[in-house]
Amino acid sequence: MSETAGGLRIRGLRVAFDGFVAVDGVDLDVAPGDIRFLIGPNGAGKTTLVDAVTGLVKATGSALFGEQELLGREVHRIARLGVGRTFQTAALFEELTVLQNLDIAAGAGRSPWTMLRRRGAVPDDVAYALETIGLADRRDVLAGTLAHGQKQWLEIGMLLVQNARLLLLDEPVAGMSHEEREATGELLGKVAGERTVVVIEHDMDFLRRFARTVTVLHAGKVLSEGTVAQVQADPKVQEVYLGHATGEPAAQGAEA
Amino acid sequence: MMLRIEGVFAGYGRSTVLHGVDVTVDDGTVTAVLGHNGAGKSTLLRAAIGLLRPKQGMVLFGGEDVTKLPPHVRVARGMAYVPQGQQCFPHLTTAENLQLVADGRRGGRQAMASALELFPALHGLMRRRAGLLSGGQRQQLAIARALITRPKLLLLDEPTEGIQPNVVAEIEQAVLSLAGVDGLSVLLVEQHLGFALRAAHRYHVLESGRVTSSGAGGTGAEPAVRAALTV
Amino acid sequence: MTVILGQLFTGVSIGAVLLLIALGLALTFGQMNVINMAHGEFIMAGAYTTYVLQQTITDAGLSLLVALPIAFAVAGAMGVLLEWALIRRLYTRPLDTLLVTWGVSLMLQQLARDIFGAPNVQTAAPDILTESTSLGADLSIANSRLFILGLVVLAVAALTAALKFTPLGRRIRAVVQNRDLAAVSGIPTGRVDRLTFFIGSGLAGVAGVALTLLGPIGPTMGTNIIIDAFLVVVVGGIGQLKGSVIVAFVLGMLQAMVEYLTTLSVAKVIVFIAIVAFLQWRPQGLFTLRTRSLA
Amino acid sequence: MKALTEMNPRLRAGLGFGLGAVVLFAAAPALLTDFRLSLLAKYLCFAIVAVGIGLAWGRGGLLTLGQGVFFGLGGYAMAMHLKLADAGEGNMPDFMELYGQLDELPAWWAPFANPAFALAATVLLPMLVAFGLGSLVFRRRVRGAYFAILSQALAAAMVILLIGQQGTTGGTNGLTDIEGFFGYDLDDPVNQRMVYFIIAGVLLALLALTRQLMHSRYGELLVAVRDSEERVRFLGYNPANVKLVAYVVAAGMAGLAGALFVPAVGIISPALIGIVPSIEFVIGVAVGGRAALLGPVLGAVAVAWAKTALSERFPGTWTYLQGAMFVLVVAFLPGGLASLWGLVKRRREATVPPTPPAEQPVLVKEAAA
Amino acid sequence: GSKTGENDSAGGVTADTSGDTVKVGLLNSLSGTMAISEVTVRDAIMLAVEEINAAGGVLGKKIAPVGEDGASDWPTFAEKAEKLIKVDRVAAVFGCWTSASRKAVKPVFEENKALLFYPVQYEGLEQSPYIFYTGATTNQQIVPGLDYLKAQGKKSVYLVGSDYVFPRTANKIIKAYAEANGLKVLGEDYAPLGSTEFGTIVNKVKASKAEAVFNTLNGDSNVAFFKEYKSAGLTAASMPVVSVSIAEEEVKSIGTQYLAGQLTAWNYYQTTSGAANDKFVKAYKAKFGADKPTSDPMEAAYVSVYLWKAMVEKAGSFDVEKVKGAADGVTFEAPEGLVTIDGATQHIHKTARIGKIGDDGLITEVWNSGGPVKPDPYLKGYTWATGLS
Ligand SMILES: Nc1ncnc2c1ncn2[C@@H]1O[C@H](COP(=O)(O)OP(=O)(O)OP(=O)(O)O)[C@@H](O)[C@H]1O
Ligand SMILES: Nc1ncnc2c1ncn2[C@@H]1O[C@H](COP(=O)(O)OP(=O)(O)OP(=O)(O)O)[C@@H](O)[C@H]1O
Ligand SMILES: NC(N)=O
Ligand SMILES: [Mg+2]
Ligand SMILES: [Mg+2]
Repeated sequence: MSETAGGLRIRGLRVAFDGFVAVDGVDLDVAPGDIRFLIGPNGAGKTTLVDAVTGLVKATGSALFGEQELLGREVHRIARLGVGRTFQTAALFEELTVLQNLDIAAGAGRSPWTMLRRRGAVPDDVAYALETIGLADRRDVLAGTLAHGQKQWLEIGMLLVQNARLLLLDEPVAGMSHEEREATGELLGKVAGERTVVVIEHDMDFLRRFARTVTVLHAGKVLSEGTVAQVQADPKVQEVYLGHATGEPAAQGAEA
Repeated sequence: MMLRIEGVFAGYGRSTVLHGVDVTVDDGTVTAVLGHNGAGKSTLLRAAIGLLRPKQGMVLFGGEDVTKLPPHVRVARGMAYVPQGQQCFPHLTTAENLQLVADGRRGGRQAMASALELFPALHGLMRRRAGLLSGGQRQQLAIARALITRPKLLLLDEPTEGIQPNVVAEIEQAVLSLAGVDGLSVLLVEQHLGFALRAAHRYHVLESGRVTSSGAGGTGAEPAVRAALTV
Repeated sequence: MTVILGQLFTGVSIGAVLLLIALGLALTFGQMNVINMAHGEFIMAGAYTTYVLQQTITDAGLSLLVALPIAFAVAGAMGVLLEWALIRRLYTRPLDTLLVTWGVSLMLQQLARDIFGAPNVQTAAPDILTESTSLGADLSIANSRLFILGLVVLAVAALTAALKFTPLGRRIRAVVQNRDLAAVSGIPTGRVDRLTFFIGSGLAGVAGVALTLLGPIGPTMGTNIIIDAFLVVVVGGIGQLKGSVIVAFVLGMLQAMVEYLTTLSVAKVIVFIAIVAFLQWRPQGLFTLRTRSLA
Repeated sequence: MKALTEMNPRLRAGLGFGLGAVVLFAAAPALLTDFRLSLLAKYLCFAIVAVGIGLAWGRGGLLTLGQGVFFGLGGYAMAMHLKLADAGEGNMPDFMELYGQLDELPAWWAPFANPAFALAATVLLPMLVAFGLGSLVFRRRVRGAYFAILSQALAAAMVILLIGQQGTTGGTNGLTDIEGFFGYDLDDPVNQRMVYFIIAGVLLALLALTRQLMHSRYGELLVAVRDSEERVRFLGYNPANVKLVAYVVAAGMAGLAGALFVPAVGIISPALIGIVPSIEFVIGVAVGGRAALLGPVLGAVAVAWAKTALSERFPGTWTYLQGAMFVLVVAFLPGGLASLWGLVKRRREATVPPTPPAEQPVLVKEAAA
Repeated sequence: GSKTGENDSAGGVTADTSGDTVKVGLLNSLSGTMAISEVTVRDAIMLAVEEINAAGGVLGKKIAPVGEDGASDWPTFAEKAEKLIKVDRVAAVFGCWTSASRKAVKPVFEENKALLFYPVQYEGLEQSPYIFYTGATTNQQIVPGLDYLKAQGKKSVYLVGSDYVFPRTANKIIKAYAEANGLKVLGEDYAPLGSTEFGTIVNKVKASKAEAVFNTLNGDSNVAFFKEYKSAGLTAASMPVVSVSIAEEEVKSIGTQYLAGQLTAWNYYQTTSGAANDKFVKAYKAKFGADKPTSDPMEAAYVSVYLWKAMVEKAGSFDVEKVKGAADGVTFEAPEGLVTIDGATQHIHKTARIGKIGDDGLITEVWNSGGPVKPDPYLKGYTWATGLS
């Protein structure tokens, strides 16, 4: 595995379900090391776009990660190319402990021989991730018994140890408190650079703090793209997404 | 007193999550429950609706002890609940998800129509199966479903999670107006302090299953709440 | 040519029997995820109901007609009892229902043996149902088979309508898909479970009445065909009534055709291979409902 | 006892194996008559099957209702060799001449005359079949109830196939009247004991192997696949392969068990590999405790022993008791007999003044099937 | 049981006859698919045991029956046989129905030098030194059945049977017979034991236009077969069926509306005349109910207990070898008529009978062999049968 971050280059991506077109010819370039935020109304096609890139749904067009075409490959092969994702509703191994969840995430490349032996010490990257996500003291607790927010943290932790170089995060801070969002955002800042990060989020406050570039999706198409300021000022974006609330933009504004 | 939770201990299996929680919701008011991840907020709502039997303590609804009643009876009496995590009946269509609740209810059809008014985005999705909706669409469906029962008390667990900003604003408006006009009482769990405090008449901060501070709502309460949350 | 037509009808009628047995499973297994191995013994209960009724109502035709609703009620009641005593504790671990109901089925077989004796019992069929309708030269089809075909068509129509268009149908489906959410949506989940199980088991009772026209009535009559019926539901797509309908007839037809060319054993093995091959193509059965969840 | 629970797990496991060895190799042969010891040998064969099911089902969530097939493959492979050896060089087994009217040995029988081939086949043949079926089925994501019903149908199909080929497989009779075991006369009680010791030894060895697998990283991954197959895929694993390993290992164990069953009991027949025995294997595992290492062994022996004991004492009504046992244990004791120990311990703890509950370890959620 | 006693297997286990009773084993399926037939056999054995005890027992000892359930599972039969021999140390075992179960227990009896009395008609081609066969072998049932068809002028048959050793072997014999006797076999089909779907097989039978059907189906399958047969418009007049495994009990459960006029081949019917049978039928109905019919396997089982008693008394000992030694020529005035043990084959001389099923469900004899037929399990006396064994 080379350690250089690749960029993501999507061309003409199209996903249709029984006649309903959820993603309708999207072109998207994310530069290596960028933190790209993907926003847009509910049902705009954001999650579907990530699903397509990670092999969960069939799509046409092209999605290149570095030199590699992702479309048409099996899910686990895409993951092995260094593409990691989280889910809008947490998906963990509920009957395994926090530590075991992380250890598994770290291990897709392990040799059969290693697999057949028991884990000795806690691997360094796992220990580091445990600290980072603040679950070090709960490492032997079953993941199924974590609170909603804690599960999201664990998912991010799994991406870290998975050594993914393209991170696709679907609403990673949903359900988190303000402080935890801050911490998560800072974490994202740290891991970007050697990794490319795409974040789907509705929390505009969070977006303002941590986005480098923003793409707005609407009805399966790219509606707008640019810096945070450019996008926020775009009347089309205000129309379909932000709302015309004068002053602070709706709920999230209060926390700024 | 719409809802009164008294000295409730509750948890899962052998572990106890709530340690003697007292929370009340007055008629026609909004009470917010705030707290960190894992504090036990969702557990509290599950105990209130009856998905979780308290190990100790009581739940009173409209002055009556409902602690031992199953959830559907509590719903029949006027409670409604929107769980966390955009839950739906995945293989039923959007319309069926709503119709299910309207079935056999007097004025069900009309209640369905007025709940839909709040979420116009759902109109175009009525024939799609709910399991195929986007996260935000599902969340809107979940709130609409709860409103169809025309509840006296609404238990909302992070209702704005995953919803686009302009719709969040609408939900906020709706909660405020329903509480104001229709006399609906609301127990609201919310991470967005702004929304929560603007809507709430009272708030409680929950920490490790215990109420550590309470007070009157309103944006003015924010510094006190922040202080309570960071300790 | 007449042979081929005869075999076609044999295929259809094998399919009808399969479907009649699978119909109850389509509810209890297809909708509720309960792998009820005692379903065969509910069929047996329906058959014995017919037998018991004939002790008092000696007119074969009348007793058969009376047996249909009564067997429905008897088997349904047994189902409700099973649901109430055991199954409701097992909704969180559906595969365990298979093991528990297996134990129940052993006990019910022994019970039948103790009540009615180990040997098979006999019921009389009305003469018209033991005869056949001639369709020209050498082709004739059994009236009993036609009767069962009619019964199946009726049952399927009624069940489809009930599931698709009535509040009860919505409730049944909702409870399986998300039990907690159903409860907090005001649905009495326990009652819906029991009612669903009542109908599903009751259909087994009806199948039992029909089977008295075709085969033995004895303590082990339920065990032979039950696996085939589960296969029908699985291959049709769990939760998909129309899938079960199509698959029952296709499997019946395949069985009849292959058996004609080879032997019963070879036909069964070939049908099995066809099923594995089919699931390669459609792993979740003929009709599937996808969701976006990862579960 | 408290000390035991706090002991280093490896030491505890070592002690456990020591204890098991003493029971199987010293206590049982000393206390039991030859007849009862031969029954125990049979139960231990079932226990070997159960260890594999514990891995595939208890850990991997693969409810395999067709283990009889693999048991049968191993059993037939062994029995074919022993029948050929009994018949002697160049002769055909008795039943073939009688019912098959064959003039010469069918080609697919011939290699089993070679002891090395036959021995290897007892394990490799079931593994191969499991590999073939598993690759097809797991890759296409057939799982849960689908897999359970399909594996059950496999058992039914295999039985029909065997029964239909009476001339070459012995049909419903199966292969009976096996007299020798690699030159040892099976009528001799001393040799029967030897067979028992071999079976007990194999069981202990497989338990050690399985324990290693369960505690390895692979073991954790297997549980992960059981919980959320799709999620594992997104981490870069192919869950089909993970399941396949458990399925193939379980098949190998069942094959070995079938092979050892033949000298222990002297017969292999379709009645031993169909739907009923296959379900009984699984029920044994459920009764003992599917997720624990020793649960399946205890359960398999307990269920088989109960069947013998109950049917001897109550020949007319024993099926009630057997059915009731299945129902009660599976419905009301989901962790199986192995969880009784935990329940007792908990009860005792409950009488101790409660420590602040927040600090208590969170209880393991019931193993979902 | 004591350990030394149980372990003494090399020279065979000696029966425990130390007390004032002698134990015998009853090995039948009380559960599973075969219970349907085997329970009636157990009842008949119990009747004989009670009668013998009431009359003073055997050699002054009362018979104490020990029952075990074979559970329709052949390996279980083997386990239970071993238990009866080694733990209970019974003097003889009565039971088994299917040939498969007999094949499973055969080595157990041979290894332990213990006695089994097997009461069901079977396919022949077998002779174990430790088994007495009290049901018909092929030349006492199947061959007479074929002779009868031939005498009726039938030129072609269709063979339908259950898929196991008895029907397959029987059909092999039938085909050999047919070839030598100008009878055409137009088809041969098997259904697994317990199978109840006969649509296709009946279609094939019908399409073959055979003049008769020879039916070796066992158990439940018969019910489904005959219901289908009638539905297809086939009758005893147009295409008669000769069955060798349906007796009065099965007739009762299939229903006379499906069976009237069809033929069976047996050695005994409830209607067989004679004082011995009147007494047997009366005793049986008194004990088990007036609606319970007696049948050939039940009668053979009942007879086997009396034959064993006679052998023991002739030998003056329960010792297996002595009992065997005394067997030849032992006779019994059985319900089916006089039976005699043939010591060489350990089968018995039996009268062959063809019966027709009446509207009342009873079977009436339409032909008999005129006297007991000497058992010939390997069909050595038939030239067409050379090469079969
Ligand atoms: N399998 C499917 N079949 C049919 N329609 C689907 C399917 N999957 C998604 N859709 C539809 O595609 C559209 C896009 O969904 P998607 O989940 O990508 O939205 P999103 O942008 O992630 O929204 P949110 O912000 O609410 O999560 C939605 O209207 C959804 O209902
Ligand atoms: N099903 C469960 N089984 C066992 N423990 C659970 C279960 N659900 C929650 N818990 C535990 O209960 C505690 C409180 O969880 P709860 O979901 O009530 O928190 P919360 O305050 O709603 O958090 P969040 O803001 O993340 O939603 C957590 O520590 C969690 O680990
Ligand atoms: N011998 C028989 N009928 O199996
Ligand atoms: Mg989304
Ligand atoms: Mg929560």
